[in-house]
Amino acid sequence: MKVKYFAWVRERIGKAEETIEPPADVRTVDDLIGWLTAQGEAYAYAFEKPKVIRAAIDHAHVKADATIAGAREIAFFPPMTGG
Amino acid sequence: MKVKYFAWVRERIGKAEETIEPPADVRTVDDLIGWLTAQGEAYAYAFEKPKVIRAAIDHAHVKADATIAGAREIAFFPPMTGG
Amino acid sequence: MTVSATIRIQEADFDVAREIAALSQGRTDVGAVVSFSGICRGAEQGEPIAALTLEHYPDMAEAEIQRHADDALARWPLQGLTVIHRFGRIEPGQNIVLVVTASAHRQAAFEAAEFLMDYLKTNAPFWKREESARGTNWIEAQDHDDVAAARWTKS
Amino acid sequence: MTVSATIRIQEADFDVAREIAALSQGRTDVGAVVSFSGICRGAEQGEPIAALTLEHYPDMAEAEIQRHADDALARWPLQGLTVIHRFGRIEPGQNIVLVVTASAHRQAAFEAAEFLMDYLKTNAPFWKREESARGTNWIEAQDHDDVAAARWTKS
Repeated sequence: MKVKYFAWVRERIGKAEETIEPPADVRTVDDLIGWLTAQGEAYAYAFEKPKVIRAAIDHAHVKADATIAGAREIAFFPPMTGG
Repeated sequence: MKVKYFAWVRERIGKAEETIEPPADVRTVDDLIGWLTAQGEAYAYAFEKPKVIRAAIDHAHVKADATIAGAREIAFFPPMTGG
Repeated sequence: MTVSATIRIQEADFDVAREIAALSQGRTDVGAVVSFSGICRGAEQGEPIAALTLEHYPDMAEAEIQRHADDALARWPLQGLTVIHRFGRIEPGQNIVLVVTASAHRQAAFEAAEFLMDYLKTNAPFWKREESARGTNWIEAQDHDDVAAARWTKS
Repeated sequence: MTVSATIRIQEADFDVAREIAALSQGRTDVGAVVSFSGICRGAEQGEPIAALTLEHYPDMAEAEIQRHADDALARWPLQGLTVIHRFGRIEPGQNIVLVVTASAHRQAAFEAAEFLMDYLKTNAPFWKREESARGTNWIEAQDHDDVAAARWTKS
């Protein structure tokens, strides 16, 4: 699946997007954050406060317990500051 | 004192303004409406529903029990429909 | 910095864009500009109309709008405020009234504009007469406008 | 008549007057037009800034704004709705966002504009970074914006 990062999440991880293949036991957004956190220091830094991180699956906001099954694109970002 | 009339109050009375000299026992806006009502059919028609009539003394909205002592200009009109 | 309101009561049309620009251009302290334009509709309660004619009480209209503008400036942190109300004959599609508010933040700009419009509807001494195929009629005040205006009363 | 919203996410500036005219000119069913312009201020929390840079998530921004615009059209009797959000580098005094609503009556136009601005602030995937003498910093979300957005939730 494709993962996208925005704002300081993107800056901390050092890339805007990547394709990942998490193992089958990574079922929710929360699981995915945990799995990504273990992928290296940059990820651990980006996700150091997981409660602050917002997520979207296929362009719609989702909560941390949302299932990622069937997702084509998952995005992680800080709270939005548009408008 | 000068009296001004607006909208259908003006149309019913048939004039936009006039100078009047009510007797000393005409003390409030309500008293003045009563006194004007007795000045002829046109006035009686304009003030036939006194509760609908709004009044202003010297360019400020007042209630029916406001005193008219010292007033330079009193205006009578229907509820406003600007904006 | 003291902010004063621009108030105009005029027969001529106004230019919304120019009034918005006057409150925001060339400055960097304004974060939010709200404009409200009131426009003459082509029908009143389902009946087509040819035009509205607005009668007003000039001295009092000026005083009333000034008083409410000063009230808005005291209640919200505004950086600019413009109120324009037209009188005379106005055809469908033409402008009647304009309120523009400028503030650092959006909530003050929105609330002050709504407050002023609610007061203009109920307290400013203007009266609308409509021309239609059935002749001319004075438009009646709407109870819901009084309700809208009452929500701003300090309790 | 089905009303559809005009939504644009663009780097270029917009012309408030043209967008207001697009919703009101040449028609006689619109009685109220509200515009909200969000403008880049020259200071954030007392510190002067040189510019903002807005990053966004293009596909999602389009979908999110469309969803909220459709929601506004379902909740209020609007005759027109335009939302424009810029991205990229924006200097103090320049436009960031525009919402224009048109309706027969003022309350619908005001409420729909406020609703959309509250949602854009909290839900639209845009992030502001400020440039100042101290370097660049991501602007933090404001709790009061979440409170403002929550007032529109159907209970």
